[in-house]
Amino acid sequence: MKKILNNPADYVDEMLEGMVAAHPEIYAQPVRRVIARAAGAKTGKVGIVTGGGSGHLPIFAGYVGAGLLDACAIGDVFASPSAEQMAEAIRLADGGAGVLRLYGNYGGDVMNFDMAGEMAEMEHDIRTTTVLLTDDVVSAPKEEAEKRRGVAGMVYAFKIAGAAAERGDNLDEVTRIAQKAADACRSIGMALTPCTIPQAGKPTFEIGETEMEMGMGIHGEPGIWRDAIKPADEIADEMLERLMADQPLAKGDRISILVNSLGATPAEELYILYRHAKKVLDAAGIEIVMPLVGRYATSMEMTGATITMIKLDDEMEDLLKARAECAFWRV
Amino acid sequence: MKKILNNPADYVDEMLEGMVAAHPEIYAQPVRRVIARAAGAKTGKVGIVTGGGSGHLPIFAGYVGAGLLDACAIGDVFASPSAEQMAEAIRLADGGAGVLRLYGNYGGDVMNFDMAGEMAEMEHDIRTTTVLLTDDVVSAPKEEAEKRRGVAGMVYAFKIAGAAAERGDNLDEVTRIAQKAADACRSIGMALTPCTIPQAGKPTFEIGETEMEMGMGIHGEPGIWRDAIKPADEIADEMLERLMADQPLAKGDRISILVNSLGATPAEELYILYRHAKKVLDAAGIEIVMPLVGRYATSMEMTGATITMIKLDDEMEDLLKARAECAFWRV
Amino acid sequence: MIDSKAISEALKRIASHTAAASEELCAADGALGDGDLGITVSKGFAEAATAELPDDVGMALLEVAKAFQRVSSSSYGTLLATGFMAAAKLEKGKPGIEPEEMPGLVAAARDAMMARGKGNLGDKTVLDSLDAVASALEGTSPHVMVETTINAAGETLKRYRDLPNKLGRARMFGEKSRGLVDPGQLAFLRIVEGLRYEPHES
Amino acid sequence: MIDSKAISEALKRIASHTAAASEELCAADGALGDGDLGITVSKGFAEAATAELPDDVGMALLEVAKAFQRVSSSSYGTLLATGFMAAAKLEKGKPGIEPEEMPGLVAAARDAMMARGKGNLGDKTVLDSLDAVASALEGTSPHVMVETTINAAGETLKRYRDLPNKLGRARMFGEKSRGLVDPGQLAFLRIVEGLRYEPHES
Ligand SMILES: Nc1ncnc2c1ncn2[C@@H]1O[C@H](COP(=O)(O)OP(=O)(O)O)[C@@H](O)[C@H]1O
Ligand SMILES: Nc1ncnc2c1ncn2[C@@H]1O[C@H](COP(=O)(O)OP(=O)(O)O)[C@@H](O)[C@H]1O
Ligand SMILES: [Mg+2]
Ligand SMILES: [Mg+2]
Ligand SMILES: [Mg+2]
Ligand SMILES: [Mg+2]
Repeated sequence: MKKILNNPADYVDEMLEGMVAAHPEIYAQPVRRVIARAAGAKTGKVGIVTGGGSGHLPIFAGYVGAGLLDACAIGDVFASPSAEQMAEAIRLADGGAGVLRLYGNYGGDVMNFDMAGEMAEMEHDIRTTTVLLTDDVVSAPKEEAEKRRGVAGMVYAFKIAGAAAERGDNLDEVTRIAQKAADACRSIGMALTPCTIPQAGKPTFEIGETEMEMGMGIHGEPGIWRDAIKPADEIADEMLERLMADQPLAKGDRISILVNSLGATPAEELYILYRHAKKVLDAAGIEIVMPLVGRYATSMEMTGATITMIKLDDEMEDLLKARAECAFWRV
Repeated sequence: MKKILNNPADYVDEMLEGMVAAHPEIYAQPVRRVIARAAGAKTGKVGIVTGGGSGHLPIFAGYVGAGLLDACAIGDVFASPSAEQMAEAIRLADGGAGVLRLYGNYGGDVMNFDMAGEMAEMEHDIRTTTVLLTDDVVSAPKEEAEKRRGVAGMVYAFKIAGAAAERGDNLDEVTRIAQKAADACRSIGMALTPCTIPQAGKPTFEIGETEMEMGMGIHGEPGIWRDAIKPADEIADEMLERLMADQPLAKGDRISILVNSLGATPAEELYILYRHAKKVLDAAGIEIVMPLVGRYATSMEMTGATITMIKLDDEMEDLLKARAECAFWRV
Repeated sequence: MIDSKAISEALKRIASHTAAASEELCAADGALGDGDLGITVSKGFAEAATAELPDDVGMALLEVAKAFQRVSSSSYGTLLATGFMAAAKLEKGKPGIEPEEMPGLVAAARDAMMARGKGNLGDKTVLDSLDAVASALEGTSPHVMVETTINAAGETLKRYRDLPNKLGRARMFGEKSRGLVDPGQLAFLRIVEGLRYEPHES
Repeated sequence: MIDSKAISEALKRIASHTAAASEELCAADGALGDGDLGITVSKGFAEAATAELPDDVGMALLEVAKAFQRVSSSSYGTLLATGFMAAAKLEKGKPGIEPEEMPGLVAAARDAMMARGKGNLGDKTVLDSLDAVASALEGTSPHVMVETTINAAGETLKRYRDLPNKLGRARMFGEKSRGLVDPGQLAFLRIVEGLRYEPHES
C-alpha cells in the first residue's frame, strides 16, 4: 500500500485533525467526525449539511465554508457516517431557520441521514428537508434516474444552494434551488487505476496495465466498458456524448462544466480534456460559464477523471458566481 | 503509460491551450509556450518572469497572475524552455521598470535564462536581474548550497516577490526581497512512486512495491535513502529534522510551511503529515503563519510529498499575506 | 407493565447474549456481506445497556435508538434504531408498555424499517422476522410472549434459508445466497433469545 | 573581409554538412548523454542559414545567435548562441570581419561560453575545441585559416578521446567516458568542416 499514513484505523481522524489544524479560521470539529464552520451557525440563516464517507477531499468536509456548507458528518473511508454524527451536523448547522440535507444518493447514507433528520426534529425541533444528488448517468438508466449515485455534481449543488442560503433565502427556497441544481447536473467518470482503502490495505479493483474503464464509479463501482486506453479527445467525446444524450443541450444553452481529477490524474491532463470539451461545446454553440478544472471530488490516489455539466438558468448562474470560500476553493 | 493524452508530442501545447481556454481572464499565450497575464504588463511595475519544464503544475505557468508572476516560459516535460521563449517572457513582462528572473537552479534553465536576459537587454534595453531558488537541502551539502536545486520554495518566492512588485517596489527592491525569500526557504521531498514523461512513455525510475525514497528530487533525482515505507509521523519527523538542521529555528521564530503533494498523494495524507508537523513545531515554540497544504508543485502523477519551510520576518509575512490570484491559488 | 427498569435489564441480558454470538454473526455476514454484523449488534446493545434510561418509556426507547445510531453506521444498526424510534414515538409520555401493546409496537417497528430501508416482506431480511413475531404475538398471553417470539424468529430463519436474498449487500449474491441463513434474521434470533437469557453471575 | 553575405553562404554550407552528420552526432551524444545533439546542431544551422542577415555583421551574428536560441533549448544550442553573441557584441556596427580579428572572436566566444556554462578548459567539451582553434589561428594567413581550424578541431578530438568527461551529462559517466569522443567536440569538427564543404548542387 503506497500511502502516507500511521495506523490505518486513525486515517480519518488524523486527516480531520490536520485539516482543522491547517485551517482553523474555516473549519472546526466540535464533535468527533463532524466538521462545522469555525464561526458557528449564523442565526436566521438556513443551514446546509452534507455527509458521506472519507477519501474524497475536498468532498465532503472540505466544502464547509462561507457561501457553501454549514456542517458535515464524516464516515470511515468510503463508508457512511452514523446517524448520530449526521444528527450532530444538523444540530450544528441550525441557525433557527431549518436545515437542508444535501448529499449523494447512497443507500447507507440515505438511511442514516433520514434517521438523523427524524432525531433532530424529535429532539431539537429542527425542521429539515432533503435533496439527493443523482448525477452519475451511468449508474442507472434514465427511467430509473432516482436510483443514480451522486458524484461530482455535488460541487455545483453545494455552491448554488450555499449561495442561496447565504443571501437569506428560506428553507423552502433553498430546498427548491438545491433540487433544481441537482436536477440540472449530469456526470460521468472514467478510471485508469484504483485506490486503496487504508483499512483494507489492497486496491479497490484490478485493471490491466494498458486498460481504462469508462463509467466507473468513485468507489470503483463497475462502469460500461473496459478496453485499451483511448486518446484523450476520444475519451472526452464519449463522455460528452453520454452526458448530452441524457440531458440534451441546444445552441444558446448555458452550462458550467467541471473536469475533475479522481486524484492522481494531473492538472496537465485535465486541461487536455478541457481543451477538447470546449471545442466540442463551442462548435455546438453552447456557452460555458465559470468552467472548473481541478481536483474537486476525488477518490484518494485513483487515476481517472470525471466530467460534470450543469445546465444553468439566470438564477443558478448568479448563485454559482456568488462569493464563497473554503480551504479548497474560493469564488 | 496510464495517462490521459493524445499524441505525446502535443502534451505540453494542448495542456497550455486548455489552461488558457479555461481561464482566459487570467492567462494568455501571446507567443507559443509563453504564458503572460491576460491583462498584459502593467506600466511602471517591475515584471517577474519564471520558466522551466512542464509537468509541475501549478509550477511554473500556473502562478502567472495578479500579485504573483507576469510571464513564464514553458519547456517540454521536465526540459528547459529555449532562451528565445524566455526572452519573449521577459519582453512580455516588461512594464518599463525592469524584470526579475526568478526560477529554479537547473543547469539548462540557468544557461538559457542568462542568455535570454542578455538578449532582452541587447534588443529591447530591458534591465534584468536574477534570483535562483536553491531550496532542496538534499541536493548538495550546506557548504555548496549554491548548487542546490530549486523546488517548492518557488511558491513562496513567487508570492513574496510578486507582492513586492505589485505594490510598486523598484527592481532592486523586488530583487532584494526575492533573494531574501529564496534564502529563507528550505525544502525536502520523499517519493513512493514515479511518474511518466509522455514522450518517454516509461516511468522515470523504479522502486519496490513497499519502498519509499527520502530526499528524492522532483524529476526523480536520487535521494538519501530508500527503504520500507515508514509511518507518516516518522516521515514528517525526519523531514523536519533535516530542514531544521540546515536552518536552525528557535522558540519564537515565525515560519510558513508548505506540505505539498507531488501529484497522486491525496489531500487526506497531506493533512496527516501536517498534523504531526504542527505538533512538532508547536512543541518547539515555533509559530506557523499561513500554512499551505495541497498540490502547489507537482511531478504529474508521482506519489510523494515535499515539505518547505520559510523563515519569515515582518516584511516577508506582510507580502506573503497580500492579495494574489491565479487559477490555482487565491490569497 | 414493562417499565424503563425492565427494558434496561432486558438490554443487559441481550448485550451479554449477543456479545457471545458476535463471532457467529460476523461469520454469517462475511458469507453474504461485509462481515461486520456481529460488531454492529454487540456494540449497539452494549452501548444501549449502559445508557441511563429515563422513566418515560418512550424517551427510554429513544435513548436505545440513539445508542445504536451512535456506535454504528451499518444498515442493521440504523434499522434497529429506526425500529426502536418508531416504538418510542408510540410510547412517548407513558410510564410503561402494556403487554397487549407488544404486537402493535413490533408491527410499527417493522413498518418504519420498511420505509427506511425501502425493503419488502419476502426479501429475506430482518423485516420478515419482525413480521412473523408481530403476527405470532397477536393475542398471546404475557407469560409465553418471550418463547413465542423466539419460536417465530427461529421459524423465519428456517423458512427463508433456501430462498434467495433480495435486498442489501446479500442481494448481489443472487442464487448463491440460497442455503445460507440471512445474517440479519440470525441476529434477530440471537437478540430475542437474550430476552430469556439468565446470566451466570447473577 | 568577411561580410554578411559571406557569413550567410558559410552558414548554408555548414547547414548542409551538419545535416549529413546529424545521425552520427546523435549517436555520439546517445553514448554519453541524451542523444539530441545531431538535431540541435542541424536544426540550429538550418534555421540560421535561412535567416535574413542585416549588413551590420554584428547584427548578423546576433541573428545567428537568435536562430540557435529559437530552435533548441539543449546545452549546445545555447552555448553556440552564446558564442555567436559574444562575437556579435565585438562586431556591432561594422560592415565586415577582418581576418586578423578571427582569433580574438573565437577566444571571445570561448570565454563567453565558459562563463555561461561554468566550464573549464580540460573538461573535455567544445570549449577545448574553441581554445585550440583560437590559439592555432593566432598569426595565421587568411587563406589557410579554414584548414588550420579544421586541423585544430580534429586534433582536439583525438587528444581528449581517452580522457574522462568532466562537465554536462557526460560527466555522470565518469571513467566510462574514456575512449569515447566528446559529442560536442565532434560536432564542432563537423561544423568547421562545413566551412570548406562544396555543395554538389552549386
Ligand atoms: N434495506 C434493508 N431493509 C431491511 N433489512 C436490511 C436492509 N439491508 C440490510 N438488511 C438486513 O441487515 C442485514 C445486514 O446488516 P449489516 O451487516 O449491518 O449490513 P451492511 O454491513 O451491508 O450495511 C441483512 O442480513 C438484512 O437482514
Ligand atoms: N556546461 C558546458 N560548458 C561547455 N560545454 C558543454 C557544457 N555542457 C555540455 N557541453 C558540451 O555540449 C555537448 C552536449 O550538448 P547537448 O547534447 O546539447 O547537451 P544536453 O542535451 O545534455 O543539454 C557536450 O558534449 C559538451 O561538449
Ligand atoms: Mg454487514
Ligand atoms: Mg457494513
Ligand atoms: Mg544532448
Ligand atoms: Mg538535451
